[in-house]
Amino acid sequence: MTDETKQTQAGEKATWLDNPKHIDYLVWALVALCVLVAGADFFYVKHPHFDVEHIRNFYGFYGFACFVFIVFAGKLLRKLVMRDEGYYDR
Amino acid sequence: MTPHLVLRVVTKTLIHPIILFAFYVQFHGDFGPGGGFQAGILFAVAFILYGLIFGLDMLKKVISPRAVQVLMALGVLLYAGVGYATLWMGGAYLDYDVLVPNDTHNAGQHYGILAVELGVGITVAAVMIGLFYAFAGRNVEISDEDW
Amino acid sequence: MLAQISLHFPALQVVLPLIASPICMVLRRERAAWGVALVVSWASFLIAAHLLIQVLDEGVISYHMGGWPPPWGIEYRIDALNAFVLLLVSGIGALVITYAHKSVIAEISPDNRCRFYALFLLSLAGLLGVTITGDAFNVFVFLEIASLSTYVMVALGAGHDKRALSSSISYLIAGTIGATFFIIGVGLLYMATGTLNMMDLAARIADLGDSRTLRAAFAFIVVGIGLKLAIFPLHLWLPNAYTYAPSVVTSFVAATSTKVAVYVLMRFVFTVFGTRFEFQGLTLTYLFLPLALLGMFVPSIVAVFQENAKRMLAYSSIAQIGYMLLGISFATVAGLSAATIHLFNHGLMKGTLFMVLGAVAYRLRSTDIASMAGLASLMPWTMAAFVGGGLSLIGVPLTVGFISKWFLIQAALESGQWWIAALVVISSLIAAVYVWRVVEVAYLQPAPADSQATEAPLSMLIPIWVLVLANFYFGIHASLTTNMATRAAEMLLGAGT
Amino acid sequence: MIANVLPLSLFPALILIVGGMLIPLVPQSFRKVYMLALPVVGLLHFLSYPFGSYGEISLFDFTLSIMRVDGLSRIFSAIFFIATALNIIYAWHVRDTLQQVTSVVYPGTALGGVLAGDLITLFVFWELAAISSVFLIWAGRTERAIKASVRYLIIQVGSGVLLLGGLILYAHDTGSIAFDLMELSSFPVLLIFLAFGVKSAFPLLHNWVQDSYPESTVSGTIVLSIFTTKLAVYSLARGFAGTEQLIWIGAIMTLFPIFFAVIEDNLRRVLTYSINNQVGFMVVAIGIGTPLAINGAAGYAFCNIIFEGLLFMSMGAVLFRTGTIQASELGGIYKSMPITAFFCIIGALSIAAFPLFAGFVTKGLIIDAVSGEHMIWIWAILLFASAGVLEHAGIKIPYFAFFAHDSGKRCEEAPPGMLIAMGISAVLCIGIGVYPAPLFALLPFPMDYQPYTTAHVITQLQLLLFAILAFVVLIRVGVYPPEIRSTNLDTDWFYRKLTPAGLSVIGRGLNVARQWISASSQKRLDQFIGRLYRLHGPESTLARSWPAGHMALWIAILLGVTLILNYF
Repeated sequence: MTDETKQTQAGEKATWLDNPKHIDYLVWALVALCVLVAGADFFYVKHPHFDVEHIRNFYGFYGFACFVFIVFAGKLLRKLVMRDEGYYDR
Repeated sequence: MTPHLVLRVVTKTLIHPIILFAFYVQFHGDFGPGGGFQAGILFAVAFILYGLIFGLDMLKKVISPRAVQVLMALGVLLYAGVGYATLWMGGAYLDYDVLVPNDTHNAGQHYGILAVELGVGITVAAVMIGLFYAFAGRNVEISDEDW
Repeated sequence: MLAQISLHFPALQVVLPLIASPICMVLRRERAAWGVALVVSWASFLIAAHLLIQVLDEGVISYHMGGWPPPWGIEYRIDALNAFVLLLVSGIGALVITYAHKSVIAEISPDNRCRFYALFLLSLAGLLGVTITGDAFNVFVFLEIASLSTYVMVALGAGHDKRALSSSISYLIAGTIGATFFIIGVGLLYMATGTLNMMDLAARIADLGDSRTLRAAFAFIVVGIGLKLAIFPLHLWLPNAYTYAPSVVTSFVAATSTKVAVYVLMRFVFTVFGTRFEFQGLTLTYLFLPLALLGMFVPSIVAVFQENAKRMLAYSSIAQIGYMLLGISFATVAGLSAATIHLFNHGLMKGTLFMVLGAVAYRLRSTDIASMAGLASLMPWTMAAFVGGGLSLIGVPLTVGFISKWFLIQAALESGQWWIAALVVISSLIAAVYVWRVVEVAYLQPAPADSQATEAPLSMLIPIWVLVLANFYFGIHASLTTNMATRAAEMLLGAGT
Repeated sequence: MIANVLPLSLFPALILIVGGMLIPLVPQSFRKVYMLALPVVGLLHFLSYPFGSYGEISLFDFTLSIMRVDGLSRIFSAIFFIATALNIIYAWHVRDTLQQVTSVVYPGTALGGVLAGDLITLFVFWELAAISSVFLIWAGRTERAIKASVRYLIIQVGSGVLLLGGLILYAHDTGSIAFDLMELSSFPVLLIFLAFGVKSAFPLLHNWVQDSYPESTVSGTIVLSIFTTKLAVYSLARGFAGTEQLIWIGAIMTLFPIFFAVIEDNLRRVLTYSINNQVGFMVVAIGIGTPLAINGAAGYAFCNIIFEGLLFMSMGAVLFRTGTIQASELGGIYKSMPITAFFCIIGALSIAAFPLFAGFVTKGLIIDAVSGEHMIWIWAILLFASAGVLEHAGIKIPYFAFFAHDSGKRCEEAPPGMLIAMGISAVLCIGIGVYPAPLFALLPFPMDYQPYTTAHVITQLQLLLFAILAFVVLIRVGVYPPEIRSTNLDTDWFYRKLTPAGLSVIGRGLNVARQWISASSQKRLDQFIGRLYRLHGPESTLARSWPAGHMALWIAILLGVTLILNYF
């Protein structure tokens, strides 16, 4: 996603986000935030409804897994149901 | 001048008794057989006979189509008028008794029926003559393509 | 004084238009004749409204003609059912005559115009007379007065289209056969019972019980009236008569005359022949029901394919008769209420639609569907009224059509025949198809560039919209009509006891 | 009777319906102000009603209650008014009378449905909403839009027919037309349930949403996205709260759109899948049916209308300025439309339920209601679906439209009307997220609920941040599927392809079969109509003018039949 920023039109001022390095900063900031919220699990008392919630950072792992699953399932689904754009007009 | 002399003479002599008979039937209607309807027909017969023999134009001189139309209406008005009169005088519609109140011989009934029958007679006669006009005087308005 | 006169309203209801008719005949000025007709029609309407209120308050009104008590004299007998029909007939008459003036000038030749108003009033008097009278022979007389004047009114359409003449003749032949059958039936009744007063007949028939004479009388009367109300295979006179008659005549006749015939049918089948169903049962189940169902579908489909909007609505009317007959054939309170409600409601919707077509004919000189292209942009109010009436005809909620369908479906469910309920729904969908055809042409097609049509004159638009609003008003405040109808139905079914 | 008419004439929904119909009479220069006044006056007027039933009309043996104000109908009505006003502001630049009228009348009809106190009134507005909304799709004025509008109308009216059938049978069985809690155990109630199901887009009945909504205009789609499904949600909450089947139906509803949304290229269509998914959450809550859950459903519907609307608005603005809404053609738009991008992100954060945004405080109600009932599978599904929402609505929408690779497209910022509407929505999203007390006060049932507990905030952040992390990883690794213009088959295939084509003949190639069958079914249909025409057309036996003799014959036959019936 970063290598295409060169497309920026001539004469236009590059924005902060056009710099790939800045994107990397954002990614590291996200990682840091993740570590922070995962670590927070050690510092408060839970009152869970379900046993699985006792696992440290259960929500984090579950969110990550779900997301990956959705994307891969989507790729599979695309093989099944994708037709070209004018499919219904034929 | 015109042919059918016999027919014309016979017709002229017949018309009077026909009309007289019509009057008899008309005014005897409240007691004996007869009444406005039959009398009206008889009345009209006299005119129609005249029209048949002497021609439509002559008949129109005797009684104009417009007059026929007015008579048609007049008869009905007479009939309905009697009804209104009885209403006005405090009875039910066509309650003839109120026409001559307090009469032991039901005179009201006689007058009422006479008036009403007269209305019927006039209308029936006028309608019959009107029908005769309508058929005999009919111009062919419908072109062949319309059929 | 007014109280005094109001005692005689039952007589005046009929006699007022009857006496005004010859007055119109005598008048030479067409405008004056219209004025007389206008005043008299509205007066009739007011009288009918007064009678209805009186019946609701005080129960059955019995008026003795000439002061002779029944069964010797002629009795005018007004109960919940016929007071309701009187109101419909006189109301439609008043609105149609208000609307008529311009349409008559456009469609009827000058020397016939005064005559038209005379005939119109005569026909009104006849229809009101049929409805109000409690005497079986009197029904015949008034039926003939109404029919004869209608034949001539249909023939007046010849000024515009000569086919009106042949339609009129064919209507005359059919109507006369129907009337003859009817009078044969009444004759047979008289032979068996020696009376002509309906209540008296009912009492004596109940005493006599079953007999072949009565059965024959029943058959003749039912078939005779069936022709007048255009039950499905006996409808052949109707499409031509409605199509070629002047618009005003069609609007009036379509909204009233078959309705009055339906009333007479109900009156004879239930009041006169009683509710023990010695005679009616088989006829209702094996004749009326199948004919009603056929009538709901075949003419509807025919209507879909018609090229002329007036003719299309004529076929639609036959289909609507099917609904009423269906209600009657159940012979339950629900069924008869449904028939009575639809009788009233259909008068409203068909009155609206035919009057709209009259306005269209006034501007376009044609009622061909094709000629109505783009008319919505040229005559927006007129076509909006058509849509309103059309929605009602289809049976969309908030319109009277919905109330009718609802009651019919309830009646069908109540008699345990859910498939009939389904058929009612399906047949209304066919109505949607033919209404849509007109709407599509008027709204979605472009108007021809050279079209000169403009909005209909106000004198036509106002009565049309009064009816459109009535379609919605009685669709929302349905209790007004439904209470009446239910009362009438209970009265019909309880009369024999 | 006067007493009946009076409240009817002041009925709040009629302010929108009648007021909307009068729009064409108002000159364009005053029109916007007039339009905006309608929902504002309507809302103020509505709020003046105390709880109770109004406008009782007796119809047949039943008493209709045109308007019922209670906690449940109040919150839905309030948000309907607010949404109507927002849409009017958003569409400030539109001068198309058709759209102006329908974007006021249609919300009015939906509002009428929400306020309906009985099934007949509900049905009336149900159909009116179907009919009035179709004009919005029509307003797209493309051939596709007109075709889609017909399909939409068939389905919507079909739902109405189900409702009508159900209510007639129901009234017949029970003698009641009350629109209250129903027991899903008899056929009539099942019909009503299905009618609600079609309109709230139950799984397999859902596809009309994707089929029709994106075909409307820029502002039309937004109006559409709000009212129809929410009216259905309200109806379910009113009639079927606590119906267990709904829990699973809702769970499935939250799941399946996720996968379709991932691969969909048209971003407005992605949002239509998101509607299904969001309604799924509400349906689950209704299925649970406890006061907490119903509060969750109503509150979530309230907020969803705002943030889903905000997302639709931002996508509408992009479509309006760039002329496309395909993810594959967009990207880098933030440079041209920074404010729109900002509002879109707020909408995205809200729908993903980040703390401090509207989604968080209300979705928490639903999740808590589920875990309170100890339904672990439903709970897991809803969490999964939350990750899914984040994927398609929270990330995909803003990322592919405004960021991703720069498409090189440059355009103006959205017009002021759109910006103001989006701005107000964004403020509401944050406002409710930060200070939810007023919304909670508006909920149907009183409750004591604290959305901002440590556990709530931490777990939610864990879920969302790690999901975002997954997204970043997948993008960096290059596994994330690229956006491709395509048509993705959904259940609409069944009625758009399979039904027209007829059943395929085994052994033939699908395509050959399709052509052969569609040709022959066309022929058969033509034949059928031809036969009807021969029998019923103007020159046919049934429609010809017959001489009077035939009539006489028929009379004779009928008399014969009647006599025979009578004599035997």
